[in-house]
Order: sequence, then structure tokens, then C-alpha cells
Amino acid sequence: MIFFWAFVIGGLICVIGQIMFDVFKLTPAHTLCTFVVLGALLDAFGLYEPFIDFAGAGATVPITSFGNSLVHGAMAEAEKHGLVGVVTGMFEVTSAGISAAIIFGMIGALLFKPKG
Amino acid sequence: MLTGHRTWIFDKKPVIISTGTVVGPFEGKGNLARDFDLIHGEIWLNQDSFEKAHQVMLEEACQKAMEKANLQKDQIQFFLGGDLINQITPTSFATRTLGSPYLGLFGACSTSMEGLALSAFLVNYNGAKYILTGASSHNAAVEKQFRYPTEYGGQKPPTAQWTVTGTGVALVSPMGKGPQVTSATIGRIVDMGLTDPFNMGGAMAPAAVDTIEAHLKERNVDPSYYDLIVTGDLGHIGREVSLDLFKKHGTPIKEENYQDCGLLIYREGQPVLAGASGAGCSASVVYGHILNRMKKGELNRVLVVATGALLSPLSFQQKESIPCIAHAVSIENGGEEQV
Amino acid sequence: MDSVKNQSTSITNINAKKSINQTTANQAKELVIKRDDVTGVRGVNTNKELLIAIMVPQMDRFQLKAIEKSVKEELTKEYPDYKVQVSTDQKMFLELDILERKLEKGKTGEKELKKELGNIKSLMKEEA
Amino acid sequence: MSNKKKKKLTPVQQEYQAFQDQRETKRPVFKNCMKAFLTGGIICLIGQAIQTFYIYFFDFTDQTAGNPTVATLIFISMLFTGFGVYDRIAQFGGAGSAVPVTGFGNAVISAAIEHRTEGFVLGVGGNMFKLAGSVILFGVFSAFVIATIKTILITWGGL
Repeated sequence: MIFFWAFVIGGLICVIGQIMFDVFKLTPAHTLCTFVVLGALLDAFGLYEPFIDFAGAGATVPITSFGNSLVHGAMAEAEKHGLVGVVTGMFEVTSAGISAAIIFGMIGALLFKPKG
Repeated sequence: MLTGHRTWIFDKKPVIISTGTVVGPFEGKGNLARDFDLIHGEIWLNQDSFEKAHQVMLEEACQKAMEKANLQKDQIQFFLGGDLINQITPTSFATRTLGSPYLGLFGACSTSMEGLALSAFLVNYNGAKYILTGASSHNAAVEKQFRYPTEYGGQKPPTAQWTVTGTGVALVSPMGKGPQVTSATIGRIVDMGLTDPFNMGGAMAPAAVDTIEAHLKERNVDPSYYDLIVTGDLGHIGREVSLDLFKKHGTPIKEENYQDCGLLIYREGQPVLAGASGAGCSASVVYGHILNRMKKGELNRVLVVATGALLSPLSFQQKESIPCIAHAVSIENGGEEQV
Repeated sequence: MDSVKNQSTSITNINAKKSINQTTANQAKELVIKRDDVTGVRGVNTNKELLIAIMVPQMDRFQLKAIEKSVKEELTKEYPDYKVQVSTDQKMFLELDILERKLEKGKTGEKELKKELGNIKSLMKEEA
Repeated sequence: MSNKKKKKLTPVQQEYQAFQDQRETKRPVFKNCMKAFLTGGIICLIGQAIQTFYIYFFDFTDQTAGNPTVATLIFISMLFTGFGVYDRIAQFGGAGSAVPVTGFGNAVISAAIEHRTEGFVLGVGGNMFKLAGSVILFGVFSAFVIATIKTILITWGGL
């Protein structure tokens, strides 16, 4: 069941992105930034977690979850250390995505040539 | 001789004595493969960067043109050309190899005809005996600079055009055998306020129309004087828009005599969306395909209108509109060989 | 995946006589499965602790945290002597399922059970 | 285009833009959305499969399995980018391949591969985040603002 909903919710989030591309003529960069901010905002109101519970990877794989987990990490640390925690905890949860991108980016640059 | 505001009539009729065209693999699979001198199997050309490949392509095209005319490097008096890369380095570096005096040009995709018009002018007024002129572009190098990394997954809208990997050069001389350059009309900037860099055709169409109409008026000829009016890289949208503009202005241009290099070069089914573009597009198609057809006698009078969108990634990001330009050069078959 | 799906519709009663007394866990499971918003339960108890993993129907997963909380409250009220832990995590369900089967076979001693539970609990404490 | 922008244009420009608009090939929005749905859905489905795999065969819970899943997806994205397939998928899928984290990976990796010719320090290092950097910036900054406000409200507002 979760597989079905991961597909549907993940797909629907992408449809919203496509509408932003095609109807509002936003560049991919603008669209993705909007998504990340949106994810952070949704988490502020506690609306993103239920989404993840419901759709699993359908909610964690789209870039919106990046904003969500940044807020999450920041809030978790903030509970322990107050405002300082907001800064120190920021990447607690999201480090995997960014470090993977950096590491595989470097490996990619070592291994591949652009195909054109 | 200046006629009207911006048209030159070349009374000595400079001759295009030879040409050299080199293209990449994608163009080699297109409609005009037989018209190119050299088709590369891969876009790197065994170089370690796209920019170097770009430069090598131009060097090879110059070599081809000189070979065909039996000329040596030191006989070339001037090289006039350009490309789309920052500070036109590929062209400058290629000319470093060539060693001839050099005038670098930038007219975006209109560079080919800007170069031909100026070369013809220089030759017409005894400025030189042999001038090489050309323009080139390399798909990956241009994408890298103007858009995204080549492997980046950005969806291109149906209005986008595909930058040609190709180069075309022509050797212009006051004497010899070949099609003659009879007149040229220099374009002015036309900016209709369009800002979409993925719709160049739509932005450039008014510039092409402006130049063509000025040319016809100042040279005082009817569109039917030409067997073919060929634009540089308007693509589907630009061609359609410009045809409708002609209709609106009452300029009797027939659809079958009005073609676009950007639509000629690729085959139906190649994933190029609205057509081809790039400085190398008009250069390789005109110096390859169109001149071959003229030599065969299929065409006798051709007006080439190379269109250029003079934007940069910076100007686009600063939300500037896209200024466009078009230069027209008429190429005609002369009666007999000039001496 | 399929195996879990099938299991999730039922609960397993572990033989109370074998090794460690699982009566509390069995009773708790009977209680929890009656709820509409729970489709499957696994649970194990020691003499002090009660660990329960539940499966929630897809459409109720939006209220996952709330359901978890309410089940915990219900069980805490019912078994005040135990330290009750409730989880909706798939991993917890799987681990408890394995543990239940081991208990059923009677191969697990009290020491081993505590060790296993400790492992499971430390897994759950890890923040994402 | 906004009305404010339009006001700056001359009547001739406005007239031409309307003229051009009628002839411009329209983006097939519905078709694109369907493709985006399919592509994005499949990527998320693969993500779910990887996540389930990590939960079943490794010591990961629902909460912690997200991290290795993201890393694995980015690894797959690297292979697809390196072999020149990702840009093809993207031309078909549009936002479907840009919005999932694989698109983020693709943005980083494609820039890294592309600028290798400018050397590893200035080329790869300097350009790696030229596309994805804005996502990180806006993510981090908005998260900072939101978390700060929330923390202040909790601490002093007794929320």
C-alpha cells in the first residue's frame, strides 16, 4: 500500500513542479527553491510529518523534504540548546543528502566526461 | 557603394572561391551530411575540452577552404570571424594557428553574414586579395556557457532550439570562379522586449523582417528577384512569425522561396524541438549546402539573412530583454569567370 | 513485504507456559487489535517492560503519531506496573515479530530477551 | 509576464508580443504533467523500495532509513548523469526528474563533471554548487528563520 501512495504523492508533487515550470514559466532553480521553502514552512506548522507517515518515500524523496528536515534538525537542537541550536543543528538530519552529493559529484568528475 | 541607408552594392562582385565546412556527429546524421567537407564522429574531436574541440573545428575548416583554393596560410591576408563563446576565444585561438591578420567579430548567430559582408566590402575596395571569413559554434561549449551543464536534466520547452556543432568558412577574393557576393544590408538592433531565452526564433523574427524589407527597398528589387531567401536560425516559430509579418506588411514573399538554415540542417525526428541555432548553423548550411546548390545551378540568386540574438547569460539573469539583429548578403551566380 | 502484510491482519499468541511469561503482552495485543485504527500488533514483555508495535491502516497513517500516543495511554492505564512503549515503526514490528517467534519456540531465555529488547530500544532511540 | 513589466514596453513591442504569442508553440502542459507524474512517481517508488530494503536487511528504522535511501538515490543519479542518460530522462519527465532528490544530485554532479576541464579546484570545486547552491541557500535560510521564530515562540511565548 505504501508503495502505491509513494508513487501517487511523489508523482503529484512533481506535477506541481511541472505546473510551476510550464504555467508560471519558472526556471528549475526557482521552482526547487520554492519547494524547499515550502517544505520548511509546512514543517513549521507540523504538516509535513504526517505526509511522510502516509506516503513514505513519496514525501521524503522530493526536494521539499530537504526544507522539512533542515527545520527538523534545527528544532531538535534548539530544544536542547536554545537559539544556538538552531544554527548548530541545521544539518544534523540532512547531512546525508549533501555529503552524498558532494562525494558522488567528485567521484563523477573523476570517472566521467560529459557526453554532450 | 552605399545605396539607401545601409545597403552596400559591390560593383566588383567579390567571389567566394572556396569554402570549408566541418560539423559534428549530430549534424552528420541530418539532412545535409553530403554537403559538408568533414563530419566528426564524436563531439570531443579528441581534445580535452569542448572549447578546444571548437577551435580545432575552425582550424580544420580554414585548412579545407585553403586546400580547395590551392592557397597557403601566408597568402591569406585577413581572417574575419567569431563565435559565441566568451571573448570569442575559440576563433582567436584558431587564428593564432592560422597566423593571418585577424579581425574578431561578434554578432552572435549573425556573425557569418557580418563577416561575409565586411569581407566583400574589403575586397571590393581593394583592401585584400584573399580573405577568410567564417563562424562556428559547438553545441556543448555553448550550452555550458549559455544554459546548463550538458548533463544537467533541464527540460527544454518546444520553442527551444538546438545549437549546431559546426563551422563554415569562405574564402573571398576579387577574382576567381564561384558565386559572387553582390550586395549586403547591415541590420540594426530590433528589440521587441522578449525575454525568454528558450524562444530565440520569436525574438529574432522581427529583426530578420526588418533587414529583408530594408534590403528589398534599398536595392529596389522584388522578392521574386531571388530564387531563395534563406534565414539563419529562426526555427519553426521564427519562420512562421516572420512569414505572417511579411503578409501583414504586404511584402510578397512566397513561402516556398523562404527557408531557414535552422530547419534545413536536421532531419525530421531529430530531437531539436523548434530547429537549429548557433553561429555555425548559418555558416555551415550556407557555405556547404546553399553554395553547392548554386554551383550545380539549382539556385542562381540567393539572399542570406543571418539572424542573431545578442544576449548573454548575465543580461538574461538581469532580466534584460533580448536585442536581435540580422545581416543580409546576396550571393549570385555570375555569368562568366572574372579575371 | 507480503509476509508482513499477511501477518499484520492477525496477532500471534505466544504460549504462556514457555520460557518467560508473555501473558501481559498477549492480553495487551488482544486489547489493541480491537481498535479500528490498528490492523496488526506485535508485542513482548519482560517483568517490567511492555513493548508493542502496531500497524495502522494506510488511510489512518496521517494520524500516526496521535494513534501511537492514544494506544500508549490506553496500555499505560491498563498495565500501570509496566513501562509501556508503543511504536508504529515498521522496523520495530519486524524485530518484535522475530522475537515473538523465538519466544514461541522457547529458545530464548530471560537474559537473551532483555538483551534483544535493549537492542531494539536503542535502534528506536536513534534519531533520523 | 506581469502587468508591471508590460507597462514599460512600447505599443509596438506589446503588439508584436501578442502577435508572437499566438504563433508560439505552446507547451503541452497536460501531457508534461502526466509525464512528470509518471517519472516522479517511479523515482519515489524506487526510493520506497530502497527504503524498505534498508529496513528489512539492515538496522534502519522508518526514521533512519531515509538517509541511506537518499545517498543511494544520489549514487544512482551519478551513474545516470555520468552515462549521459539523466538529461534524456529529464527531457521526458521535466519536473518529474528535477524535483526528487535525484535532480538535486544531478545538478551537483553534472556541474562537477562539466567543469572538470577547468581543473579540480577552480573547475569542479568552484562550480559544483552553481545550480544546487541556491537550493541549499534558500533551504538553510528559510529553515533558520522558521526555526528561530518557532524557538522564540516556544521559549517566551509558552507555546
